Amino acid sequence: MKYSYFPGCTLKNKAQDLDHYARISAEALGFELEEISEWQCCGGVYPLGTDEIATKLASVRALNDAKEKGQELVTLCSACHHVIKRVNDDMKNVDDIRTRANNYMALDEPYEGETNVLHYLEVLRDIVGFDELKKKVTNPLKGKKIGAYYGCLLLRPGKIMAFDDPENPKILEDFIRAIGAEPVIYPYRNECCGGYISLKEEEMSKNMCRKIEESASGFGADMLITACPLCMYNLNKNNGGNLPVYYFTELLAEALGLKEEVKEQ
Amino acid sequence: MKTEKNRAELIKEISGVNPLKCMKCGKCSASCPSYNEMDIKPHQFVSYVINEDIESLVNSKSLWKCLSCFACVERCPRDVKPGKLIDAARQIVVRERDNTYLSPDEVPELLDPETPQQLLVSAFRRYRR
Amino acid sequence: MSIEKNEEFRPKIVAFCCNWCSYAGADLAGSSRMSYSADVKIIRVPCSCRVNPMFILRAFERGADGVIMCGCHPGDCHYTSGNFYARRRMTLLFSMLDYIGVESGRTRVEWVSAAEGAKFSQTMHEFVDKITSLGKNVRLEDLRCRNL
Amino acid sequence: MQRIGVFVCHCGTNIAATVDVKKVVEMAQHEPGVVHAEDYAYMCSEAGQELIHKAIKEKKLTGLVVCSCSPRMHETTFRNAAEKAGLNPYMVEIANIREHCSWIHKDIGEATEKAVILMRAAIAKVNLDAPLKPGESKVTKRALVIGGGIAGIQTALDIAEAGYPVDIVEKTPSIGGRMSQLDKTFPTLDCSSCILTPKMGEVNAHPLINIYTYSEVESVAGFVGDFTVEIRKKARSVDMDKCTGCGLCQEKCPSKKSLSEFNRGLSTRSAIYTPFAQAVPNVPVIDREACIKFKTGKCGICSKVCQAGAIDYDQTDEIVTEKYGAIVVATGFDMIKLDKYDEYAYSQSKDVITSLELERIMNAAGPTGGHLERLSDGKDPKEIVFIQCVGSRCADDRGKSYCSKICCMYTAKHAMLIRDKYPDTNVTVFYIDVRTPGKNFDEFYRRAVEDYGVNYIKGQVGKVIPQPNGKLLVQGADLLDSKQILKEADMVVLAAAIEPNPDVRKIATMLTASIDTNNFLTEAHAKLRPVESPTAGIFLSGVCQGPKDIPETVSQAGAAAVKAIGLLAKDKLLTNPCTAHSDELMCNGCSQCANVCPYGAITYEDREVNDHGIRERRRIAVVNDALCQGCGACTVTCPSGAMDLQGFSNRQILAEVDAICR
Amino acid sequence: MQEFVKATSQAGASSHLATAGQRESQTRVINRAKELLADGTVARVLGWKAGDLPYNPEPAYFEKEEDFADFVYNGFCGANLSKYMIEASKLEGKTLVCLKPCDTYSFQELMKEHRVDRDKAYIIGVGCKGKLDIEKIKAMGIKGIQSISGAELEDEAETLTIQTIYGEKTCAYKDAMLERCHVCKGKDHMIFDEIIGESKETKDADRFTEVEKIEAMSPEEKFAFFQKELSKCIRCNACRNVCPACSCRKCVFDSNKFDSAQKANVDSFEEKMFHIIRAFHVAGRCTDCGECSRVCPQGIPLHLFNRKFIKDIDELYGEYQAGADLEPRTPLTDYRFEDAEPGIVAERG
Repeated sequence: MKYSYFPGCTLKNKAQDLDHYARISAEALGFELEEISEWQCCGGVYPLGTDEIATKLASVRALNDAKEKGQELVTLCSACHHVIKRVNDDMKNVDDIRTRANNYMALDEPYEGETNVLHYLEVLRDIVGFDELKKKVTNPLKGKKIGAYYGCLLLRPGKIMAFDDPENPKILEDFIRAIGAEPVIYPYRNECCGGYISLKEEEMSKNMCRKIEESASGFGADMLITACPLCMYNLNKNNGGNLPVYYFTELLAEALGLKEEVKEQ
Repeated sequence: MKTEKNRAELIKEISGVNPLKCMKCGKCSASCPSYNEMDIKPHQFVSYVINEDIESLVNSKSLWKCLSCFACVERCPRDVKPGKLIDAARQIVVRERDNTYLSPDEVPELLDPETPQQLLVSAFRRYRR
Repeated sequence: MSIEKNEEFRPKIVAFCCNWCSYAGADLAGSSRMSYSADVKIIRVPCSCRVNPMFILRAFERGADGVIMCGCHPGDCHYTSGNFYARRRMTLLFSMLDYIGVESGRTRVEWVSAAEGAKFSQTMHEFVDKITSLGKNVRLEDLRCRNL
Repeated sequence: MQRIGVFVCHCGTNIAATVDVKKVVEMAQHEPGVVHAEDYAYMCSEAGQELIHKAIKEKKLTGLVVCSCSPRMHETTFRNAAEKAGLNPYMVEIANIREHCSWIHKDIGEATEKAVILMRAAIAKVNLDAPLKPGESKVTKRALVIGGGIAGIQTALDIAEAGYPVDIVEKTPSIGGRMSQLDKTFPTLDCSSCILTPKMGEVNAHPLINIYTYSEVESVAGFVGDFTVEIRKKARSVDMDKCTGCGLCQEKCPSKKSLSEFNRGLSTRSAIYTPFAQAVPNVPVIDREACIKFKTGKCGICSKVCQAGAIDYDQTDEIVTEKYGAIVVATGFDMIKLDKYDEYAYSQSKDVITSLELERIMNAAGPTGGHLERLSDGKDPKEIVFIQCVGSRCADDRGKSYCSKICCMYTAKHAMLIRDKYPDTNVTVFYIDVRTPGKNFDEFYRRAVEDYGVNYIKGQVGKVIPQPNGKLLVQGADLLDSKQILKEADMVVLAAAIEPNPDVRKIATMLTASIDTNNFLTEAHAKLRPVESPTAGIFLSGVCQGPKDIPETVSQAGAAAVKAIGLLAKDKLLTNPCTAHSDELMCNGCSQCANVCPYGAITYEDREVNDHGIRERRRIAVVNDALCQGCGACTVTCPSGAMDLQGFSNRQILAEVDAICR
Repeated sequence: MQEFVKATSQAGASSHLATAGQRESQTRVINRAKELLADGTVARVLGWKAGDLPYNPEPAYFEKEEDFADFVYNGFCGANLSKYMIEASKLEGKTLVCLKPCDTYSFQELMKEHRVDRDKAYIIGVGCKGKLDIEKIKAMGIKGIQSISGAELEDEAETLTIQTIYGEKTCAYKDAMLERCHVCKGKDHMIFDEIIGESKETKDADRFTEVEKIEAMSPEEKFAFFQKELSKCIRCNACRNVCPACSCRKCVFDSNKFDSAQKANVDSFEEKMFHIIRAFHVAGRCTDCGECSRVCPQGIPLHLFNRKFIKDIDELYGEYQAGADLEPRTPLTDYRFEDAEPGIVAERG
């Protein structure tokens, strides 16, 4: 199975390893990520204004590229996923945005939300299947107690993201079980880490991250995983020191016994 | 003309929100992780728009404290979603004025070696036109 | 050569309304003072399924410019299923009229409940606007029937 | 040719301010058949009706057109007036020049022109009117009540007291409904079962009341006065006549792991069970899903211990067919599922419960023996938080758009009872509005605040956060103090919205009773006929019509009973004469009309006809006047036009079309 | 020219053999009919008898042995006999009726509507290889026709040989076929007591092509098209009289119940209303037997109305073939909650 793949800015720069882990794991699990040619940055945040068109076009381009290839579009970074999924929803359901965006794009055939957008985790859950994943794990992360940190962007707004129960999600916990570790459920896993606010309001973000980490360690977690590079940055930066934060693809590669391979590259 | 009425209408248009649907339950303020940092609280945004006091809104601290975490959007029982109103007010500021909340000059000192691109990109989107 | 007087076009519009929902919805529009054009004249029928295609063609024959039928929402019919039959009949009839070249905008079906006075008024507004923009029905009127 | 009188009503200024009534009268004079036309300030008044009476007599009128308000308002008034003057009431047509004209138009010229056209259409119709005579149908003097909660119980008792036999159909093994699950009732705080149990006993003992528990309505046919209902008596596996209710079977039953429905899943019960101690009838049922005998074939302990020999594993469902004149729906409510509200951690913590669960916990016969405790660890809660409006008043599809009405009061009750019994437990209520309209209701709520020190905070809760130490952190807003509050609680109680019993949609479909988007049954008139369904012979009792507390439910139950009694007291009913009829000379006998008739009113018979001298046997459609409701579906299906509808005939409607398009 | 003559003479030779075939098929029907008459199984036979011209056989009853001298069954026997069974059902005893595959749909539809009595019918399913349209032959410039061969049931020849006063002419069988045979429903009889003769599937076109062509026109073009066609209508009622579905004892257009009793046509609307209602009344019941178009003396393609309804019904409510079964509900006496709204007409554009 071949998917169009939108890696996003951070995973192509600061966090290249995380992208490599994702690709090499995908290969091992029997699917291929074909990077979209000439993709542009999604913008990091979804433009909420109903009259914002230009800022949505990068997503539309990626979506249309996948459509033309007849592929589904896979994202890895939570922020990219959030933006692209919501823009796609607009293109499907909001007449005004669809019309105006298509006017800008002047495509041969208008884009009307045909592409299916999947997060990497959704591919693991719905296509590969966590049971299958479990079978392929060669290096189970036994004994590790992992807190899943979801953040905001994957889950909300629940109706559009349709990713998991926005108030009581379980996909990352299922993932953690599949790679042989023990999930720790704690209530702050879907609270905000501060996001972009950490640039100018360091204190705010610090407070938020502290709450998350206290809650997770309180329930017995000895590490966190996340699907968002920015969350990972914020949590790491504001870490009291004893709760490491990993990107989920790194643990995935480790469980599949592929981590060293990437490091060697 | 930039009357308060026009600006209130503009906020409603950009956000797509009908503030009259609000029943003042306060679930937004109860959910907001930035609540304590805000001078105008999330549930109050609605009445500022209804009362057409946009000037106070655009000068509020709250504008720059909203995280766009969508907790209020997810939980609002009345389909009002104050987070969208806040963003629309922010749009009015960054579209109307030159003085945006983040200038490129101040960026270097905010950076550290680990800063992900995503952080800059997102902040620029929210703080500038 | 035109024998039409050069005055503002006022369409003739016949509205068939079922007694239980739409006629009551029109009553509610009235008691809520939600105005719509006086060009609309309502005929009360017990159910939308009482509307015979003959009635609609007859209206056009006699010079109506538009015909609209209103009934209870599907599933809410006072007679449980009348509007379902009406829906199929009207769909086929309208399709046929469209097929022989009568503008599809001249016919319409709208489901209006007894509580939807606003919807009734809004629908009539839209329909009158539509018919006004289409102009006089010259394709179906039987000229012999004029000024009877 | 008819002799038609036209009467134009001013309706004070309601019509006359926008329609030139004199002009309408003048135009009427020129219409074919019109021999009399006049206007009057209020046609519906005594004096107005007197004018009609006089004109009918003096001018020998054969038809009337009244230009006035909607026929839905006064058609009956004018028909009665005509009848009093000796004119067939179906020779009256109304031109609706108020709701459809004067009230919606401003321009006098335009409104007058339209009024004239509407009048012409009515005249054209009355010209083709024929006198109609209503038929008669019988009334079966027996009522059916669907649902055995307090609403159904009260309705049944009231009807039976008036001397008519009543059957109650209840889905669960016992009557009693939601009220039997409650601990205390507001605003008097009397014990729910203390006031309900005697009523249950009374129903059980009443010679005119027959109770079908563990039964459901299977099908409904017929119409007002003459319904035929099939009732499915589900296999109880226990012989009702033999069982003595000793309870030994339940005690000895080895399968005890099923969740108790009565205790909202907070305790377990045996596979053979009565839902609660005071159940009526006091006869257990076997839950075949849970029963070891049914699952494996081995066991049969209950049968061995039963000295009465009442256990019958071979029992099957039984269908009972009964005739009824009236049907009362009293299907009640349940709480909504909370799976879409997990910000309140209902599925994540055992100490987050619904109000109905709290009722069971507070109840002496409940899962904790009436001791208030945390379900997670059995400890006494010291801080309890109540959250109001969970799923009520929602604009999105997570919850319900309406106010559930009872939550404010029962929460005040709970808060008060807890503070009374456990004075060192603090109670906080997060509310949006406190709604207490009702006798002694606000006083009750104030007592909770003033006498019992319940802490009411105006603001909703955003999230309930389970803590590692087992406590619950409640993050809410205090809108009056402009604070975000973080409160540590031991227990959180959610006032979940109530919704009509989900089965009601199925029942409404069988009854052809209308139902709204929230699944509440619609009343015939929101203000003036609140306990009747628009479908004749169907009455509404209790929460199936809309949220209600117990006193309201009981009074509505009584009102529904009175309406049912009013129907049962009649010996016969007049039927709507506007029915379909087929012309035997034109009917093809093709059966298409029967296919679309929703009432099964059309049958066929082979009949000798004389078609212009040709005598032959033909298959002819015959309409049963008592069954026909006059929708007209058959008339359009009939290709030859043999089928026509009295009062709305093809020629009449065409005449109206012609008059309008003229 | 030389070649042409040669070709025609060859065709003429083979047509001679075919005449024997025709006799054989026709003879089998006749023999069987006589047998059934003789043993009292049937009281009469409904078939076709030769007309005054080689190409205009007409429906007829045969009650006696000698009547069969005129009995024919060949490519010109297009007439659908099922409607005659309405009256035949009222007569004493059984009637033997010859039905082609497509006619059996009409018969079943009439059964469904209780218009014909199955017990009063003995159905011989006659074979069919496509029926001929004399108008098409004439349109090829073939005039003064004296006899035609190749039109017989069992003949596999693809060519018709026509003796005219101007000499022998030929044309391909296919080119002379009725429009409806190009969109044949199939060679199977839906209902029969016995079958005599082979049938051939002749479908080589899609029946909705013409409808789609019209649907694609602008409103003005559509209006002009139907105006042109329908203005030819002389309201002779041939279409109504021949239609097996149009079998009302009294047609609405003759009835005072709708104030619609026939008037002379002055305006084009009259025809439109007539033809729309005619098609509407048979919508969901029309088997697309094509008789209306076949008998129209003005050559109006009346099937275009019926096919439009059939196409809409197929698209909106699921594929439906009237007369294919005996289920009592037709598309217009049935519904589903999720049916399309009438607004779909405007949306489709």
